[in-house]
Amino acid sequence: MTINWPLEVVKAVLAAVIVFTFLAVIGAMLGVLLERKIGGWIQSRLGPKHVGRQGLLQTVADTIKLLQKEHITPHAADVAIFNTAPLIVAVAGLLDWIVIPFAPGLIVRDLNIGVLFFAAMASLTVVGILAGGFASNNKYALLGGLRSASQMISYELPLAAALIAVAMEAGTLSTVSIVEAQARQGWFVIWQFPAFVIFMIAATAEVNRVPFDLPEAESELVAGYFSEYTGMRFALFQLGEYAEMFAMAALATTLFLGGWKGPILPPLVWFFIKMYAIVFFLMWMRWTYPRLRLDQLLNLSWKLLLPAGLVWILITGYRITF
Amino acid sequence: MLLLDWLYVGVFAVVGLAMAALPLAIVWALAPRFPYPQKRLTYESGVVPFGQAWAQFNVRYYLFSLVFVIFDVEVIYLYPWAIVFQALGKFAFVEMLIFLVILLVGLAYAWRKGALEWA
Amino acid sequence: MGELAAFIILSAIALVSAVVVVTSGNIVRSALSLVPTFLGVTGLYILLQAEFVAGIQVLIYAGAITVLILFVIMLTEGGTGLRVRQVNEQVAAGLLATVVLAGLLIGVFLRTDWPRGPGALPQYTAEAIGRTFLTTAVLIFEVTSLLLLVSLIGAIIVARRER
Amino acid sequence: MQVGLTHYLIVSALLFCLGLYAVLTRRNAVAILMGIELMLNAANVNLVAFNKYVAPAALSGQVFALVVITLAACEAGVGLALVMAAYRNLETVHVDEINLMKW
Repeated sequence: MTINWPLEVVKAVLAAVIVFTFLAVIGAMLGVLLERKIGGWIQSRLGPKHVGRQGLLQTVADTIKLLQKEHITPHAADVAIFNTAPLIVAVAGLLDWIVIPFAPGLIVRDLNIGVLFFAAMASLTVVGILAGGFASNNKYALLGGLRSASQMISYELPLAAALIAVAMEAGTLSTVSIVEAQARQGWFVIWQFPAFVIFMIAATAEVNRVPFDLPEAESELVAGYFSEYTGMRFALFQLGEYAEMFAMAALATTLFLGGWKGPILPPLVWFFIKMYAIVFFLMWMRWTYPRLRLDQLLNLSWKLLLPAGLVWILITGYRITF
Repeated sequence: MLLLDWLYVGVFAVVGLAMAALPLAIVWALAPRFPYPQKRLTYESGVVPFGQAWAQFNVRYYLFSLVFVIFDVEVIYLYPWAIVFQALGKFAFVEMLIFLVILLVGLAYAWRKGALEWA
Repeated sequence: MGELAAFIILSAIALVSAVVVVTSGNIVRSALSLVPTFLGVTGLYILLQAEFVAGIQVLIYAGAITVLILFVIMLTEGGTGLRVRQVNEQVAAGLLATVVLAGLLIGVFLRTDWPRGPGALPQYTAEAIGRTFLTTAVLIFEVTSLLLLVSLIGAIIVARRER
Repeated sequence: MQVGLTHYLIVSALLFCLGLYAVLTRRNAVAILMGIELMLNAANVNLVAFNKYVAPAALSGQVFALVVITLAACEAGVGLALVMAAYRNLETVHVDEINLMKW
């Protein structure tokens, strides 16, 4: 079979534009709105209410506002790195989505090393955050960046352990094959429940959300690594963060909740129901739990989750081999 | 097929960069720009900033990133093992058992020596 | 045709950012330029059909080693080293040695006619690598874990503050 | 024109020489380690390229590339630990100032 390369390039560009727009609109803009509405609901207040019907257009208005905002570059900053850092975070968040299967055939590319690819792209975010925190030349930003980076690298390992446990169960790294395997063996949330728990905790920490939002603790560190960022550059960090959060939810759906599989409703609908259920869960946690201290946070990862993950890999291996 | 897969990855990276840079360009063209020294001052909770932020930090950060790198490398051996060990039977399991036990010894050592302690 | 274009672009990314790495007077910019260098090399691995190695390259080099280097820069000199001379007195000699070595290597490569072995690369490299590690290369595999253990212990002993 | 083994070898030779240049001329120990990482990367490109063009049936080249990546990580860990120790005791990371052993 010969491949029509120019056609494929055009298709790839289109796919990238669609996924990126999808992330910006369905992910970040709707995500922020949901976050505020759910927060209001949980705390018995109204949340945004004035722009559009029931405040539905609030984030659209916010985006327009951010687009008009002045970009302030602190005079002490390292300008080149300062401008590049938000781009790295946003693009790393986008690349995660290449391996997410929305429905049969509806995946950008089913890479052979799908799960590994996801982990690799997620690990790139750390570089962007560290660069942004450093380039601001602000004490809060740098401290926030360092804290964020040490938290993210600490939780990458339990996350990888959970991914490996799933890969062992399915015998493959490709996300589509993992979904197919769950159709045969049942959802992995049952057989791999410890891995699911580890994955959810590590994913929450990996995207810096409460109760692991220490790096951007407003009351202690102003806003963490993006303290000095204004306007759209700030929005790009937010976009990257929301893209990453939704990607984690989508990956959890794919790996543990059977992906697009489900009765009656079309596959795409099932996928979004499951994904938004996990997103809702993450937001629920945000408005429920207080923040952890840095030492508690690192202890949880290194002394509990990582050994537990490795032991769980051995248990799974034993169960499958014998 | 492999090159086709990764063509998409490359295109995604390029288009993603372009689309992320686009709003920055819009802002550059549209948004007002009135820089003056006070505005461009580093934010330091209302106090006049002193010195540089680029000072030294706790050595703990290094120890954590060191242990992370070592275990991240360990993980790369688990990926290929995870997808073939079913086909290779007991032998493969025992090999990985040895591998993991050696590394758990390392984790225990780091724990004991306080490399995983923050305070 | 497309392959050649991809090869040229990826090599250019890798080499240009490697030049920034070795010449920039700002050590943080050097360290951050490592990322495009590693990603360019990753692209070369893809062209060579080493998909798994490419994934590992991003995970380890771009995601872990760069972060470690950035941490150490911030813990030692940080941005305060901006006004410090970054090169020693042997720039001229170093440049000469480098150019001579590059010329020699390229000359050798252009003159040699490499033999071509039989067979083809496996389609699914991650699986094949796993098989190799668990069968023929099993000694390397186990020794690697010892190596990791030893370097972990050594680095902790060296870096820890004595009490 | 097809991309052949020689192309990859030339790119990796250039990368190797850039790394060597950093090792020869940099004062900062961290920059020297970055140069070494570049050289190891160049070696890896060679290994993977030879794997594809010279011995495609066996995967030894790619397996060795993985081992080299492991070595690079260990080298970075131990090397940077030495840099940290030197900085703590001598307050410099410049290798030409670390000359206590010199009489």
